[in-house]
Amino acid sequence: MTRFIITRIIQGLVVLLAIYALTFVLVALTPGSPFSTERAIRPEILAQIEAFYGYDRPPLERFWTSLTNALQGEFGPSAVYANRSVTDIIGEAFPVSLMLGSISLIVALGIGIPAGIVAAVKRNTWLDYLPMSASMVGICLPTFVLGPILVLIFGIGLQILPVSGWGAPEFIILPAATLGLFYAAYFARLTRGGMLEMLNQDFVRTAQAKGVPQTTIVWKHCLKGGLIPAITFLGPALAGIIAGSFVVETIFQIPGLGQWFVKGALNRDDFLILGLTVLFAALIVMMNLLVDIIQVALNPRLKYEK
Amino acid sequence: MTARTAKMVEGAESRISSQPTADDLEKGSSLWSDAWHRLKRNRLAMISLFIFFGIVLFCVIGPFFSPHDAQEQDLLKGALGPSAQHWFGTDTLGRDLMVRTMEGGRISLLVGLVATLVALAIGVIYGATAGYLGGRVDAVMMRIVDTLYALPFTIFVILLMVAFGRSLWLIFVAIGAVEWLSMARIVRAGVIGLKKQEFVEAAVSLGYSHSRIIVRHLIPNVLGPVIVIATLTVPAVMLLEAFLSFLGLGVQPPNASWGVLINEGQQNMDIYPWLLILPAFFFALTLFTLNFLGDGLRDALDPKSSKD
Amino acid sequence: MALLDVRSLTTSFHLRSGIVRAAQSIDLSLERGETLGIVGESGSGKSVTCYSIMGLIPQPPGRIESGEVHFDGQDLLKLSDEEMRQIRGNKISMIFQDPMTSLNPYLRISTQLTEAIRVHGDVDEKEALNRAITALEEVGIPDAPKRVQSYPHEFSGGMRQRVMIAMALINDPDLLIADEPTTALDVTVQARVLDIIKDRQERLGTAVILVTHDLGVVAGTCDRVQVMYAGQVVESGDTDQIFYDPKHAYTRSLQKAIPSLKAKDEVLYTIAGTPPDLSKSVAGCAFYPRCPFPKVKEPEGPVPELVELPDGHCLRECGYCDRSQPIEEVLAQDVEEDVQ
Amino acid sequence: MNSSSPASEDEFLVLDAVSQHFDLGKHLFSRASKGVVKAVNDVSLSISKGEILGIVGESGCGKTTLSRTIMQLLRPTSGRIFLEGNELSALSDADIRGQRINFQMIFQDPYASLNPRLTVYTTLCEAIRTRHPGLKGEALRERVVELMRTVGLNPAQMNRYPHEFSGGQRQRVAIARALAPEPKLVIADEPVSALDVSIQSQILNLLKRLSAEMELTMIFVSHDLSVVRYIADRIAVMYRGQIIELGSAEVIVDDPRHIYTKALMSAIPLPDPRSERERERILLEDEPSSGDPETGVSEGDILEEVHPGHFVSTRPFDRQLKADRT
Repeated sequence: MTRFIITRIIQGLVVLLAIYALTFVLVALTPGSPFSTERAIRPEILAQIEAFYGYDRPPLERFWTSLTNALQGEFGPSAVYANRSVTDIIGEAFPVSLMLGSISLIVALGIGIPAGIVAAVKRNTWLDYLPMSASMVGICLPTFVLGPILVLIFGIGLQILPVSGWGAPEFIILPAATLGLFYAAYFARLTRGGMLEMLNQDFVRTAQAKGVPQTTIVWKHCLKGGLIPAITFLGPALAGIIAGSFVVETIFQIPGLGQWFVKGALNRDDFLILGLTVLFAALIVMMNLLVDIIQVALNPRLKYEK
Repeated sequence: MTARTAKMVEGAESRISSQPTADDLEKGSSLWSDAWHRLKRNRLAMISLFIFFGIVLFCVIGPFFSPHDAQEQDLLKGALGPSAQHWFGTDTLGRDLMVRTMEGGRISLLVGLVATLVALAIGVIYGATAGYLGGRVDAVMMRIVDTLYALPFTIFVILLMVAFGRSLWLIFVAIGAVEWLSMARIVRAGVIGLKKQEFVEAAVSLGYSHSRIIVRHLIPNVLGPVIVIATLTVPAVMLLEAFLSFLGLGVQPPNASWGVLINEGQQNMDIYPWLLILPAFFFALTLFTLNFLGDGLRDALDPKSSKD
Repeated sequence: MALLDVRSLTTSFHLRSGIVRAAQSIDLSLERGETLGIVGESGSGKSVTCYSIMGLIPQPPGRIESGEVHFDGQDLLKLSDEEMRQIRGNKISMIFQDPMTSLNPYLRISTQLTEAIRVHGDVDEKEALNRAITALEEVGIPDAPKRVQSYPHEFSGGMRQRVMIAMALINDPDLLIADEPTTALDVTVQARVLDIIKDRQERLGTAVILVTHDLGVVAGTCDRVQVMYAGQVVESGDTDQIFYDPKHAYTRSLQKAIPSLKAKDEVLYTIAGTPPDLSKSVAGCAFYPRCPFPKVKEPEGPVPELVELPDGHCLRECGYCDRSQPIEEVLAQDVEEDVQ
Repeated sequence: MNSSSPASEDEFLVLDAVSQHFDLGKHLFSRASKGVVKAVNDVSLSISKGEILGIVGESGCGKTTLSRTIMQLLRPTSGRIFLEGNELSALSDADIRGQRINFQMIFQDPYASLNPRLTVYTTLCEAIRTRHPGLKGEALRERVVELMRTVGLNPAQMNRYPHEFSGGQRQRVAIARALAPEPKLVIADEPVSALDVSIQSQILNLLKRLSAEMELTMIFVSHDLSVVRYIADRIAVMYRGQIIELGSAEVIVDDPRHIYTKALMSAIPLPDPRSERERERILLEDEPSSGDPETGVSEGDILEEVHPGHFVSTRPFDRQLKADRT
């Protein structure tokens, strides 16, 4: 088990390194430099600026410098927002995004998993049809559709929640709902599928034959196995919530990492893109590691093999 | 019907159509025609199929019958609500929203179709190779897929769009290159399952060539799940395209996709809500019908795997 | 009074493709300590009968249409779900065909065994565990105090079936229903498992219903036998009656159609055709289309009642064929005859 | 002691010290081998033309692996296989393909052994053309009709798909497909164990009749000794990848010599209550449960001929007689 975790951590680090390199290459391949797009600047000044940011060195050397800096937590200056280092920006915006992301994930799990369990246990009743129809609607309403609609209803129509901004608790409700509900729909469907598969297993019949009450069958016999599909989806869900935050932070004007990433991408802010990509990738890799560990812990058969 | 009930009535079920009836040559019913019959009985899936075709016709043929042009601007008529002349109203530049929704739909559907085909081609070839060769090759190939699965792909698509410019072709390829992963997994699982089936071994024992085994015995049997996953990939692809376009990283003006329209609509939704609601409605409806159709196809093509 | 007395139990499955009448008007009775064998092919309704008694028919699509199941003076079909739950695993237990899937792979054997005790009695964890260990020892699992903490996948198929038996008998039930308990096992393992069931039964005085398709298993273990075909009981009697004096055309044909180690003559007879489709109603006699005896008249009307002969032998006596000839003379010896 | 190999070179089918070992791979870190499963270990046999050889054994004894090895679906790890003097094990994969029409297999599961997307007619046509590539039109059709009649199927149903048939009928289709290339050797791997008892006898009699009429040589693999005894001329008993006893069907059943064969025999339930009550059971100790896959029956001298044609393994047997009750 420890060996398994160590192997996975090493694998994760290799993946992160690869992502860093790939992002670096993609950014370097982009024609021009971050500074050429703006107003006409005299060539010698441009060269000065480029030298300041290290753009006159050979690519391999630049990669090495940026990598060693990154390992020390220093992602370099923002090329577009002068006087701000990428690390500053992350330090400022990350708590905002972390708050939004974790509340969204809690919304997704807190609604999706119970709904999926209920739907599976009460299969073919209205307690199944209702949440499943809702989740089908949810899957067809991605963040950039759901967000504006929620704003239209609660912000502009009913005027009970703020349309945009950040700071007080009421600001977080609409964005977190926008981000979370879409994934709640996914978790509900996955949980229902997983639980149904468990409930159809022969060992459930054995438990019934023993006289075990239905609630115990659900909680004790089926939950562990039934949650596996949902847990496996945690990694992709986190990746999705990060991507979704780009949209949600734009819609609701939230000063989080997502907005910075979009600005960076649109303005070719190389260091910012690189830093944020690596941060996002690290979060996802960590989540996948956690998922792997939970899976092994839940399934005695895997535990036995590892 | 649950798996357990199936087991209990198994003898009876399998015999239902087994009684010899007439002496003259009987017509068999293939699994495909059986699946089609099952699909026809699924009301939700059939309604979805009709609505989807309706939307496709609306978008593809619609613009030819409209008196308006998607690019034709008239600032004086900027952002009028739905009227007899402009059924969907006009946008802030005075363009007819109905034609724009149709043409946006063309692009969204085109992206959905082409990127799915790209994903299908990569996924089927990759998955079939891994599954058919098996052993170490398979282990390595699937490890790669697992690793890729764990990557923040949307971010890479964004980076690709930034690095190589925002052309429609790049959207096809970039999205296709992301969405092939689940396809590859499903095809591989299908091929491996089939390889263990005795009828494939029987084909080997009869000395059939590799190509014959692949073409006649493997592909037709793995086609069902591939059709299902392809149907479900189309909405996923459309979602990703709309997402990019919404962020301004996808389809570029003067072209529009539903994602672009939703973005434009959302900017002025407090004043001109129809600009958001109408394109969003068509977009969501399309995803809806495709998802229901995919579920229906899964139940029809593989009745045993159906979840309820 | 009999421990179990089932009267005209009818169970069907309402499927989209039609109503499958899986068990039709089943009668059976069982005394304390007795072993009853239910023999039949797949789809004959033998498992459905047991699941109906246990109240484990998934409803829908299953439905118990009519009948009574008197167990120890109560009609089980009239009990509430909660009352039925208290009987299951306590008064009536069941073991299943596939030991590989019947145990929960996510839970330790100890959890699964102690659970069986604790849902039916106020027993503390420690005592329950001790009883679980004893139960494992009684079915011959070596090193039980240690093995009780294992997960099911650490046991072989035969060992898992022993665990299932231990679990089923842990509350000392009055009735054990064993649904094809050895079908998935190798013959040498099967012999051991059957021995264990017999041994436990003798010591605890449990009545057993043994469901199987294997006439050999029945011959060695059962006091009485009930033969089922197409959802109906066609014949029942004590084991010697069924084996040495079979009366129904199906029982007689079946015995000639199974190869035996002891049979010296080299002839294996065949029963033409396939069992009927249970979603179609049958007139007269379900076995009629395959019956090897000369047909006397067309079957019509309801299926004849099961009639008890003076010696306790029960039979669904029909007059559609002439059964005066010995079975050997009428049975097909070759396959071609069943084609047209 | 008359010790000789039961294989002789001039027979129809000869297995000479055939083994099939599966490597379990290596550990990730230590690179140490996880072990080798000796599914078939050093099996020598010969079968004469027109004979039916039964192979019995319990699950995991290697009987299915052996039949797949003879079929060249798995190439043997070591040893040689001759069919009519032609060394199959030495042929390249491509050459084997040309030879496959001479040996065919009937599989266990009639629900999985037919391609669900092809009609019976298409399935049989494909198989017939392996022997007669030029055959088409009416002649091909006639051959299909003939084959279907031979196995007791109604030719009017040739355009049906497998799922429209019952299990027994499907097994008949599978038999017809195996016969279509006019093979000399047919290997039937548990062909009746997935079928209901009343259908089993139909298929057993069909196979027996076909082998007599067509002078087929057949290897009949089953876990059920009663079934094998009914159909086979000779029986080989397999245990842990090796043949431990070989002889005529009567001799194996009536006068088994190996302790394992005796135990196997005594465990088979007889459909006869009186003899069931009287018989004594030979019980063996349980197999070592979590055994190292490498421990098979230990190597040693092979088979000893106790009577003409009756061979018994002389290798030490690793399971003890169970002491307690009979």
